[in-house]
Amino acid sequence: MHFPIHTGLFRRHTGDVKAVDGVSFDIFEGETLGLVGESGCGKSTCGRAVLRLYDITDGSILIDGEEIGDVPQKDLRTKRPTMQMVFQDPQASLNPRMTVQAIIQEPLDEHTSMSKAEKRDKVLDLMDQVGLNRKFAQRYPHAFSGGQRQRIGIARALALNPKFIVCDEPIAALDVSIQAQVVNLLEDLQKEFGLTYLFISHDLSMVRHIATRVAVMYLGKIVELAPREALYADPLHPYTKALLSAVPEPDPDLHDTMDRTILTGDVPSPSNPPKGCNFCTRCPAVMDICHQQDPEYREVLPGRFVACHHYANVTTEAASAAASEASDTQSLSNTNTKTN
Amino acid sequence: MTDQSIDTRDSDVARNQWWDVWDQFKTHKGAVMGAGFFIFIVLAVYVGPYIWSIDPTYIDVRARNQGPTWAHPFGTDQLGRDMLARMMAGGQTSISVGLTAMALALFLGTLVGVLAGYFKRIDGLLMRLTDLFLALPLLPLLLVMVMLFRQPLSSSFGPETGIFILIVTAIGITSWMPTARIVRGDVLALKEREFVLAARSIGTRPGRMILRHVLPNVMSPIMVSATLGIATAIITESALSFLGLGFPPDFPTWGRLLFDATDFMQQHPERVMWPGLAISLTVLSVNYMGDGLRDALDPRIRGL
Amino acid sequence: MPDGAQPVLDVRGLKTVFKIRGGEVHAVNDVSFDLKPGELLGVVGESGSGKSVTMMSLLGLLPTPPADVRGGTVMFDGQDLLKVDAETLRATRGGKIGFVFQDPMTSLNPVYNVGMQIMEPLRKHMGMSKRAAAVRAKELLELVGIPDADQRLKDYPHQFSGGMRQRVMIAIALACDPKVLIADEPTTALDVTIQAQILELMKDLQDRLGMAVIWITHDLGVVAGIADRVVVMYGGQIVEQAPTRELFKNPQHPYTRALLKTVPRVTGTRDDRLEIIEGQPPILGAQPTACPFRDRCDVALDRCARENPPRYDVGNGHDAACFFDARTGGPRDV
Amino acid sequence: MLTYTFRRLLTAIPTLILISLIIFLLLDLAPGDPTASLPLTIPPEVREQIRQSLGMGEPVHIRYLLWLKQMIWSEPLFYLSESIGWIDAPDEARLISWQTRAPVLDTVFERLPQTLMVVGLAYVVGVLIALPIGIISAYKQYSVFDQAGTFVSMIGFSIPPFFSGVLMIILFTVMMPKDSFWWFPSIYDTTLVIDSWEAFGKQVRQMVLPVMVLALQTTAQISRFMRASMLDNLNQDYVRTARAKGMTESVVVLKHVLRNSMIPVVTVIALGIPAIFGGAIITEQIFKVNGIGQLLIVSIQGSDVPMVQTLTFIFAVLIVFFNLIADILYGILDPRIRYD
Amino acid sequence: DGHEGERGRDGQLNIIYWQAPSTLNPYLSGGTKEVESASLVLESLGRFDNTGALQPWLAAEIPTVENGGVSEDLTSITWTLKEGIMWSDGSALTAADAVFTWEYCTAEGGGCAQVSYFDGVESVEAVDDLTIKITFDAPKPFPYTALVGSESPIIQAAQFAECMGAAAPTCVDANFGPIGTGPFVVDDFKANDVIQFSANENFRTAGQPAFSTVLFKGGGDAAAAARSVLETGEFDYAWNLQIDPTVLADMESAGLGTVVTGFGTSVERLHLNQFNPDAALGDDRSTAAAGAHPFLTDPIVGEALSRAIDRELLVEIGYGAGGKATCNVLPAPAVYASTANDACLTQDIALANQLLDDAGHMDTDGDGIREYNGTPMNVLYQTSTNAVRQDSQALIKQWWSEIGVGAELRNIDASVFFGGDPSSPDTFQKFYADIEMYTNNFAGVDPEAYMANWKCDDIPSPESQWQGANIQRFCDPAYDALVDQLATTAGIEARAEIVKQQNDMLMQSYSIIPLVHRGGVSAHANTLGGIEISDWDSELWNIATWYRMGE
Ligand SMILES: Nc1ncnc2c1ncn2[C@@H]1O[C@H](COP(=O)(O)OP(=O)(O)OP(=O)(O)O)[C@@H](O)[C@H]1O
Ligand SMILES: Nc1ncnc2c1ncn2[C@@H]1O[C@H](COP(=O)(O)OP(=O)(O)OP(=O)(O)O)[C@@H](O)[C@H]1O
Ligand SMILES: [Mg+2]
Ligand SMILES: [Mg+2]
Repeated sequence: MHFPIHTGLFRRHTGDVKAVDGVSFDIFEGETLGLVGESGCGKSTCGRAVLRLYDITDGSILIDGEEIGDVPQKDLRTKRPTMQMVFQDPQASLNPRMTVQAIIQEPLDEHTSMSKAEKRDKVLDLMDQVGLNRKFAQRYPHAFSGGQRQRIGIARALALNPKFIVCDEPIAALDVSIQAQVVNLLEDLQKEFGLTYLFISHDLSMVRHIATRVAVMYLGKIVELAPREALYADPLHPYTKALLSAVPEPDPDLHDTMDRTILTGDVPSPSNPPKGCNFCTRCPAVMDICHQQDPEYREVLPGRFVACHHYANVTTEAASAAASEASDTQSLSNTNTKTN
Repeated sequence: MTDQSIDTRDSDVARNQWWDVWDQFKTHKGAVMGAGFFIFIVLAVYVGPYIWSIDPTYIDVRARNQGPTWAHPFGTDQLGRDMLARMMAGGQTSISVGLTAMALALFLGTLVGVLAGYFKRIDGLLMRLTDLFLALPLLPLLLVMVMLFRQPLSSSFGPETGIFILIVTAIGITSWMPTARIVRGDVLALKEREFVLAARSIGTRPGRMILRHVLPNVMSPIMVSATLGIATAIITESALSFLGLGFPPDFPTWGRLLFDATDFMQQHPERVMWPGLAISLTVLSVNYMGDGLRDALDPRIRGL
Repeated sequence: MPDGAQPVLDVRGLKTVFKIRGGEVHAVNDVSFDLKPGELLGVVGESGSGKSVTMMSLLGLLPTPPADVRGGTVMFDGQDLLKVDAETLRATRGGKIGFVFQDPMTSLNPVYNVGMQIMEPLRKHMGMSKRAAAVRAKELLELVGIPDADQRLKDYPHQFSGGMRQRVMIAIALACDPKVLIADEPTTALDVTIQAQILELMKDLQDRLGMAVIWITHDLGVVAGIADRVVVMYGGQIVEQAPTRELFKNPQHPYTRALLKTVPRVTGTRDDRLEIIEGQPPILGAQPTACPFRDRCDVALDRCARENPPRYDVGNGHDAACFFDARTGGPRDV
Repeated sequence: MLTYTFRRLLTAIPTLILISLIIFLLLDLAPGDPTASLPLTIPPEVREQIRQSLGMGEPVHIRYLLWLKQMIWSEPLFYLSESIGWIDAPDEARLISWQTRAPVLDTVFERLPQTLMVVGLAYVVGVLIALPIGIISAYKQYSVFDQAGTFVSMIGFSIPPFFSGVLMIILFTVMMPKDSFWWFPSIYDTTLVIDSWEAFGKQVRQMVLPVMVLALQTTAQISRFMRASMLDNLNQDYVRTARAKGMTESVVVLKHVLRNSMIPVVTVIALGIPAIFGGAIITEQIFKVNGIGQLLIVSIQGSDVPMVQTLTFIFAVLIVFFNLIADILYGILDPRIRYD
Repeated sequence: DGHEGERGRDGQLNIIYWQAPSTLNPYLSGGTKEVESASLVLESLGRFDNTGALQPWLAAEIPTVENGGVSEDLTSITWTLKEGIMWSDGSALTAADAVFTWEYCTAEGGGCAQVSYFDGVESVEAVDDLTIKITFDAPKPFPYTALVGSESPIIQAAQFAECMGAAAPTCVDANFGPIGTGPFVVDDFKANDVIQFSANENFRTAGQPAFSTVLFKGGGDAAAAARSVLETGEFDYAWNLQIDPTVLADMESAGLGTVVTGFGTSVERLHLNQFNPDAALGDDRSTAAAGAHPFLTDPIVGEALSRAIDRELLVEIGYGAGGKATCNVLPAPAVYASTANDACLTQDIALANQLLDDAGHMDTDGDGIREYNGTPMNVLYQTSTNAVRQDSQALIKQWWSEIGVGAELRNIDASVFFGGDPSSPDTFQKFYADIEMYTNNFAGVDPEAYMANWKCDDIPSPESQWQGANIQRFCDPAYDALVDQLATTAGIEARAEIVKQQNDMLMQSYSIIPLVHRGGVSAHANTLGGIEISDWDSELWNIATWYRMGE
């Protein structure tokens, strides 16, 4: 997913913001894939591209084995009910001039031919499911607390019984005491409806709680993807390590004993990434080759993918397992192979 | 969050919202006074003539140039026509011109603004068009338009309707550009707002998207343009009258009355006062009303 | 840090009210705390609990109206900051007390370059010449770890990343060697890796400059890593206060306990389900006559609905505003 | 910035040509005849001869192309040869007004000084009054000053200049004794040559009334914008930062807030400049300032197509030019704007 | 009272013409404002004084048949210049300049606005330096047109030599600053704005002009101009003050100035269309092909319409000192004025009703409108857009409604109405209405050409591109015969007889209803002396003798 940059007298296309660049992953039915990374690394763009809210520059997206990467927006409409999204900012993602009823009902208006009464009943059901008081149906979003607003967003996403939901930082804007409520709700719903989540967050501790597998992004690329336990216990990529160690530990004792990797410097701009490995400017374990060559993203241990020169000579026991799995379960992949 | 028991059974959404708007509007003292006065003016000019039934064109030569009397509370003009009746007739035209021209400008501005902001493909074209109109010198253009189309229109619609259509159109199509720009800017910003994205992820069609998500959220700038628009239209009409290109001299409008009366300012100061006051107070009241309406239409302010 | 040292800042009974259409918001109610020299005091609490308002009340930074500081004393340098004249107050702000705000993106003036913004307090409070101020500004930028300081002084805020902007804010706050630095959620808007950088920087600076710091945050992790002492706020009041270790080991107030439990961790065992605090934070419509947490409290007593509990000392420099005694598992007897 | 300016200038050219074409066609369609204002005693054959001598017989496109050529080639060349001797003046006839039978541009340049002087000064005065009013009303929002400011500016906005102008004349010229200090002339003397202090005094006095009338309108509008913009900025975080740095209120308001608030206002001010040339038509008429506004009216009434065409074109150029200025100012005031 | 003295003794004279002159060459623009401003500089052989009498100006005397200046067969006139007249640049005025002037105006492609003054002129010759002989191609009973009056002054050959024909517009300096023989010279000319004159050092009369400079300001509107003379005293003389009479009277009462009126031949009149203007007739309307108007050709109807009008009131409301009620289309000069029609001066609605009743044109369907042989007597009544005209329209409409004639009012922008564009349906020549109202007059003092307007073949028609002055489409062979007779009759008395006959004939046809004899209203400061306002020539014709009165 590249955003073009135009400059000069004649608005020539002189470059791209490589917001998401050559990212590949699968999500299996019923699982939660966590996607973490710093702000601006391309998580949201990735999530939105998967749902084709952006037109991707290159690559393919398969849902249920069906390619949607190059389907025109018009024809996508019929696909929308299976894939939904929950947004980062519960305030911003609700139209301030619509009532809760109208907001939750909107997908029904678009995709079903239910009668008014049916729709209303369905909306009230949904409100029950996400734990909103039915009485609030005629209120406006501003009259709700952040957690409640996020519930409205979730109810809207659930209205069409989707299989797959992209949760784009659904808790980032919420207060600590409320975050837990929303995460629990998402987990309950997953159990109840067998939902599949792509859970985007920069809160590593929350991702650890909810995700089955975790992908770590840095500057438009996935640098590591691994099952949850493995990742947290033994991060491979230097960036993942730094990320994990930077999370403040709410226990003074542990905090003092931890040995931390504090990164220096700032994230480079995605419109002008460094030569070689994207992380080479801040990497504590940088090598010469990192400044020359972009490391390959590959499976270094079963189920564990890393893009780092440190693991260049770890032999791979073929990624066949994952591949075969993908073919018989519901899988979703977003491959963006454009690399400049 | 208190649990007020709100009847959810079949409460009509629209009425509900307007009720809230009204509640909020009521708290704005200036706005309520403005609205009250505006309604009073509108009633006075449209209903007034049924009560004060003197024909504004009736000439009573013996009673020319009179000051306020019981028979003619606002006095009479140089032909002995009743000023009160003429004020009411003039107000009908001025207010209709103001409202219609404003509505036209708003419609055009909003249409262009929304389309340009929403559909990227035609954005460039529409914005160049807006720039073009902005770069056209307005008053000269207006003058040329009036010169150009006055006769054909008054011959096909009658002199009064013809010139009304002309002036309203002229003012309307020369003043939609600021609205279009503002609306486009807001739409562009709105498009980045997550709820629009949310609606897209649902698969909402563009038409509904605009009606449901975009338009209601650009209401405030539109409202402000609207209130300013009424005022500008009334004043532009009077400027045209001054330059001899507005309504014909025998057809009263506030601007025309004010212009005619300026010659008599020393002899009959009350004659400039009536239309002058009417224009100023109308503009003032509409502006205050706009202030209040802008607040009232914003659920966030309403909710506080 | 000697326990009995004279506090640099002593706040007693602070009350702040906002007048809004149709009523008042009692954002801060009877807040008292003190700050010892060289100490780093963490202030935690959920959003809207009155942390920022408290700190801004100290320096009269709230717009009046709608804000109204109703009472209390703020002793600093032997003077009550709530009563001093405008000139003294201005000399204190920026000169003796530095302030770092929550949002680095909007807290810098976008149309002036960074150098000018750093030099402003220097010239005002220290009476420096332009040249001297420029030299000092460069030192400050280097101090907060911005490379190429000479060049960057001429840059505008939008040319800096969020983390760097926050460093600039810190540089401004530190410019006049303040005795006290108040940092209002300085890392909330930043990423974990950048946050770690800033925390590191802060600790380092505090060690080197020896000033007292008030650090507001809602992230318990941050507090655990950096603070000497912690104040927990809820509903416009301080509900608990203790040295950091003591607080995490031995939380007394049910809110603090719940808060500690809700937070998932990246280390240790993973719980299947997160603990939650049911309910909503209170609306501070009037002077509280009851415990603000009682609706969400799992150990609420009848008394909590009638009286607002005072802060009870539980030893070890630890106090908590609760009628329920966590150590005995029953009501506190007073 | 430079390429941006250049780009804007380039795009302005087609816009201007299109505008000139539109104006030309409109004027061509317009009824009216340059001989209509002549006395009825002049017989029709003579009128026809006059029309022929004005070149009215030519088809539109010929006249347009001729006009265009004269406007962008011959006339500039002519002025160039006037100022620097070594270029020969072009042979072509110059663009001639139908009314005066004299070169259109000479008349326009003759008119510009008085328009610029009166209208320009009025604008400057208006802006200078408006800014403090806007600033104080915003700083003391809802104070008596603010309310009064709102009221007065609305009145100023709603009173047409033909009314306020005549009112001023009656108050300051008719009713005032002629030897009073407060007596001001109602008729602008364009022949006044400022060669002494006395003449300067006269000039100032004769500008007082028109400037007051025009400035009233400007003040009314700009002060509203200023107030709104100040209000937007007064609540910004950086204002709090400035206060926390211990800055005095005057520094906070006049240095920090003002510059930010000026950014949108500068645009409004710059864009208002061309509008006032047009809008001053009425005031010019009332005080007989005889600037370009009055010239336009006279030419329209006399169906002097070349003059109207040229004047409207000049207005269009002004508008485009000030638009550009506004954009550039915007960039200068606001370092965030980068034009590439 | 300072009447006599040296040249330039009275300082500056301030004149305001609210419509500003666009050029000082009267041959390039026939507008009154241009002609009058130029008359300060350019002079002609003879000028008409305030009584309409011809005064020798640059000529030594007025040539007549009696003094041999006009040939017996009326085909030539010989003028002799006064001796020693100099142009303001010091060169001598000669007959060659007069010849040049004729050549200049009649040159091909120059678009001379005054070319009609040279109609019928076969040649202009310089017999010697001071003698000019003008030869006509046919007998010219009134030969005082070419080079007479303010509209065809003599211009300097030397200055305009390069400006003949199509080159005329290139001589901007000459057009904006003609060299003349008049009392003033142009110092600075700003088109459509202001002119500065100063006294001509070479003016032939010693001690004239009394003023050293003249500021001739243009712009604004009539009310402001009047105010500047009558109320604020900023100006000394203001022209064409067509404003509400009560306002003007009030201003005058301030005591600073005086309103003066000069009556010429302008008459505000109604034309009654003699052809049928019914829109249903399409392009044929108002032409001979449309046939006669259903009722306006009937003099009874015309008379009723005329008698229903209170002309005095029209004057009082719209014209004040600037108008007199009149019943003649030719009310002046006095010798030509008929008295046969003066009955119409008093309004008589009863009589008007009576006339229609007697003729049997009653209101048969009770709608308040009479029917004329079944056609309702509704008229479309148009005029140009102008406040006074609209007031008059409203008044007349009301009076007509009292005699059962309905009027629909319409007004058309003056530039269109008088614009003469053959493609516009709204010109006064096309006359797509039943009745129209405007003012017309003739220049100079001789009505011959003017009275010829109503010849049958002068009716505007599509064939003639709607040109033609017989606007109301009046046609009477007897009238045409009178026109021919006038063209061959010399001698004022004899000519006056014919002209009066023509006037009465027109009046009795009631195809034209005169309303107001209009004069030029001007105002001058009370300190200004010597003003004799003439409507036959430039108002400023005798500005050389104006002076400032002592206190
Ligand atoms: N429409 C756009 N045009 C150009 N660049 C864009 C656009 N949208 C996003 N970007 C850039 O793409 C990069 C990735 O943005 P994205 O929003 O995906 O980041 P993110 O990881 O979701 O960050 P956050 O945690 O702040 O939400 C950023 O550098 C951003 O500036
Ligand atoms: N200008 C204001 N008008 C009315 N109420 C206000 C205003 N500013 C703050 N408040 C209220 O004061 C209370 C305390 O706010 P404060 O900003 O101190 O919270 P906080 O603890 O800093 O929260 P956060 O962590 O979100 O910054 C809140 O309830 C808030 O709604
Ligand atoms: Mg994001
Ligand atoms: Mg805060």
